[in-house]
Amino acid sequence: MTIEKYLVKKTSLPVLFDKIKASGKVVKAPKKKSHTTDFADVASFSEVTDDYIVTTQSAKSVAFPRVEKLFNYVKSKDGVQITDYALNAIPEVVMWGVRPCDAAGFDPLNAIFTWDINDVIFTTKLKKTTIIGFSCQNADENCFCTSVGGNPGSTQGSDILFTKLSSGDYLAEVISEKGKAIQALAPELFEAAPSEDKEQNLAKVDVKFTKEIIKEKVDKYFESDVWKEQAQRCIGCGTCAFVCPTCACFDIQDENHGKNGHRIRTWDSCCFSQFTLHTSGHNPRPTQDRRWRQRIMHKFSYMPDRINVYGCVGCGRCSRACPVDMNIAEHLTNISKM
Amino acid sequence: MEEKNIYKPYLMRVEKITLEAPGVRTFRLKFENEEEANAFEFKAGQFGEYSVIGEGESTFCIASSPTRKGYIECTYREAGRVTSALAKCEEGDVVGFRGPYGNTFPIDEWKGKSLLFIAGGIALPPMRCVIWNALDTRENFKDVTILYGAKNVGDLVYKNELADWEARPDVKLITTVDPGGQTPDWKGEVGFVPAVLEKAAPSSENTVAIVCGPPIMIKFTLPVLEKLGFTEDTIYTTLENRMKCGFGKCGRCNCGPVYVCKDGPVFSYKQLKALPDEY
Amino acid sequence: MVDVKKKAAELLSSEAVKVIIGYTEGTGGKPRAAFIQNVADVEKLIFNSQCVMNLAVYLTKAEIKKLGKPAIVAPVNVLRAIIQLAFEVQIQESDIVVLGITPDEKLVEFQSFAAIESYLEDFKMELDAKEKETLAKISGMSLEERWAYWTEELSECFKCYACRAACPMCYCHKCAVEQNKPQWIPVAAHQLGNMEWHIMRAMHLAGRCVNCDACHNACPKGINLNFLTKLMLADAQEQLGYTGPTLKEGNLLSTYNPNDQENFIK
Amino acid sequence: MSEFEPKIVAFVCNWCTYAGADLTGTSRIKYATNVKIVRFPCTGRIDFMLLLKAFGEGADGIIISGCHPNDCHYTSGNFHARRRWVMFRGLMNFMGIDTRRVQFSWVSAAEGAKWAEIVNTTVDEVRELGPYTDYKKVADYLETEVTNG
Repeated sequence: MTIEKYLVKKTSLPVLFDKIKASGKVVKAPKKKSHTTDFADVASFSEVTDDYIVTTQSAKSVAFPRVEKLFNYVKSKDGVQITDYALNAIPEVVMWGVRPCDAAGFDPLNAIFTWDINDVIFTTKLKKTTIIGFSCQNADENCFCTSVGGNPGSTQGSDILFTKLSSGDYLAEVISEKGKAIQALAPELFEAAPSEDKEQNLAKVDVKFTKEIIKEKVDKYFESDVWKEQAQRCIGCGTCAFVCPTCACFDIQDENHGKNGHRIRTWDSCCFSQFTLHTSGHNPRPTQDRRWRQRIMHKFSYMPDRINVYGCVGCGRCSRACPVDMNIAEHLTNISKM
Repeated sequence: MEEKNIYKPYLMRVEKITLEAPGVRTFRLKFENEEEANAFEFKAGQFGEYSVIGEGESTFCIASSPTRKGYIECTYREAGRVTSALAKCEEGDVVGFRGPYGNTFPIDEWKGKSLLFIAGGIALPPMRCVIWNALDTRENFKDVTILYGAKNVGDLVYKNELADWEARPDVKLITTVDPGGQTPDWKGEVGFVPAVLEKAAPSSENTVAIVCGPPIMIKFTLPVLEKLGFTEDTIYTTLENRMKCGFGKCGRCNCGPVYVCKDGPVFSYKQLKALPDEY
Repeated sequence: MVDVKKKAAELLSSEAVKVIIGYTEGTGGKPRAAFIQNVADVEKLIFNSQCVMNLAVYLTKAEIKKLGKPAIVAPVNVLRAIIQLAFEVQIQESDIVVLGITPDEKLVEFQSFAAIESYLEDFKMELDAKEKETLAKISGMSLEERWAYWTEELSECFKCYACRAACPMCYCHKCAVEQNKPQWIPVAAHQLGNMEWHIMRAMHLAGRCVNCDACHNACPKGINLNFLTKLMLADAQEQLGYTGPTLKEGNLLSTYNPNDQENFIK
Repeated sequence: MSEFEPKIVAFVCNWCTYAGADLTGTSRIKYATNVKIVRFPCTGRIDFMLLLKAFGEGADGIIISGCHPNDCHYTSGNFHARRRWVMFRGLMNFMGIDTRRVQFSWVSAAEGAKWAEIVNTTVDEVRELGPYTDYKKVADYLETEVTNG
């Protein structure tokens, strides 16, 4: 569908929010927690914050949570009984306050989870998720969405995108059928489109490089000392992957509780030294620089090659969260200049 | 696309357990559900995710031939959490299986050619499916030579089948053990696989070589094969990397852009040479 | 800083060491670890109150060891870690050069680990007033409140193991949390997995933690997990007379005193 | 409604307390049947994780018992254990795990009567406290939650 534009008054936002809540959907929105601002279940609009560049964690957990039960089982003397994942129990979720970079992150995730084989748990969750984006009025030095094809007001991935105008009211862009369904909950709040230009109300994010240049360079410099130099201070935690909107690597584990149990999927990270370790002790990626190369190459070479989408949306979360200041924009800028 | 939980395994009953070597067992598995059994198809070279429910999943090739219907077999060595739990399974127990995944040996393309199988240690199982597949359709191939080596006599797997192959007039079997690994009554060769291969010097004419074994064996065997006249597209191997999902999502088995689970596990030497050193 | 840089340049040019592990300017005004291998780059070394990362974590990293013999810029928290690592035979006196640094950027040279130990006597490892206050605040809660506080706090954890990766004492190649025969601690980052991981971490650091807060500083979720180890430190000092890392005695939990308290044992 | 019967797990050392518990039986001293004994070579071998596992699997109380100081079959296992328990008790308490439900004791091979008393009083005390659900609830997290972030 073509994008429809409306004006939504500042005072209408809480009303819309309440209508969505009243419709029975689960609403997750950015909330100030004791240490971070993150998406959480919110009781009312007063708990929702708009004071954040991006949330600490990405929005991906709505469709790819850090722990996912794949199925339940019961063991008995005669064998095993499996209770399959209840796809129909997945609730309708509205993600409120998603930044354009985050919203764009669902594309690469979806590409991974539907590559040849459809991961119905992920795709059903995504289908039942409505994304209400809020474009960025502020950016910080870690933001680089414009360098990887995004921008602070991009509609990609959102079902409705709100952009705050100089008056304090919002430009609402209704992008998809799911967005229309939200609009239909309170059509009276969506007024005639404002004349004010969207662009001038967006944060300025400088272009540092292009993703195509990064691809060209990393393909060329697979065997280069640059990985060693960059990865020197990396301590091999999984923070970057866990806050990333597009990282999808996971582990599968069984957890028992007496005779009952679950097979679960949990987040995993290519930066962990044990990620690729064989039982024999052999490790195909034995050093941190190989693991760092995998992380960058996966996002900027393997994914575009294999599933036609880049694995980075430029949100800069990994740079903000990294305990040793492995700044991805800085590293990529350096690679682009090689 | 079919709306099916791709992580849900088939339940399989352990029909027969064979102790092949210390810590190495072969399981014959039969589907619990007949419909699933009838719908199930695989080809030589593919792998699956085997699980002990409650302990987790582990990746092995399907060691039986697609020509033998009604069951699948896997051979594994007891090492980690899952294989240790498998080792505790008894006949009649139920285990999980997902698959088949991955590509296959291009056995149809090999019609009319001679086959040379070279395996070391626990790497015979991934080759056993294609060996039996070839032997069950023996008329399609010219000479079949199997060179199999292990550290010592005890470590040789499929001892009964080795005896079968030995007895068959249409198979040339060479077995070898590393120096010091022989027993007084050992009748096979003594020496490392590459050296034994060089001595046996099988003809490379119209022949496909299938090699599988520990990296060190592969490393020294390939030059010998090249010396014997094999070209890089007449040599095949099967790789293994750590996997969790088996279908290109969990993110750990790739060598550069190539996913062992999707693009492999079977690779020609030509493809192998192009891979980055991540296997 | 001048004398630290001078010494670093000397060490590099005389090839006494191959690399200087220090702090340098990072992005956004944050300092970061630097591995300086050329004399010309010595100028990039910095030191300020923001340099809180415990550089000792790199002393046991295989990739860094490969660079050759290091000299390490060491404020007190790094010195303490060095002593603890030395006691645990993770580093040898001959394998590193320690460039002690005071808060006002003065160089302190050490000829031996024993010299570091005696230098540290002037810096008793004690909790400051603010830390004690927080401990008292949590301890002052009711049992139910404490449980609620910690389940809530730890439910934020998504098990990126940044705390472990940043900790100089967590050098095990295979951490207990990765042992899976048996699987002691659930791999998943759900409540139980998080709770048991953090309890295990605190216990394995009892009497080994140097209270550098590297774990807390590394945590992307800002969890107060360092207060678990601070509590252990306070308890160890109060109940077992623990004073801090030393080269002489064994680790707190691998030694004992026949007169240890046992008022809780029937 | 039937009275709550606490489930107690006892982790005991082979040489003293296990033998002591044996003596309780052979002396025909009756004691509460709520206790399940798990035998270890030494209290020094009793990992703190075992306590957490017991609570996670539904224990309402735990007894840890071994040789008196200076009586350890391996000389110092119980001294090491004692230190560990000093630290672990503090941590449990700080985190809000109910330490009233964990009873430490020294019971020698000759103290059959003491074993009975320890078990009986622990059972009584835990019965008073009621079922322990806090830790179990956390352990059951996956049973109850459908999704989480």
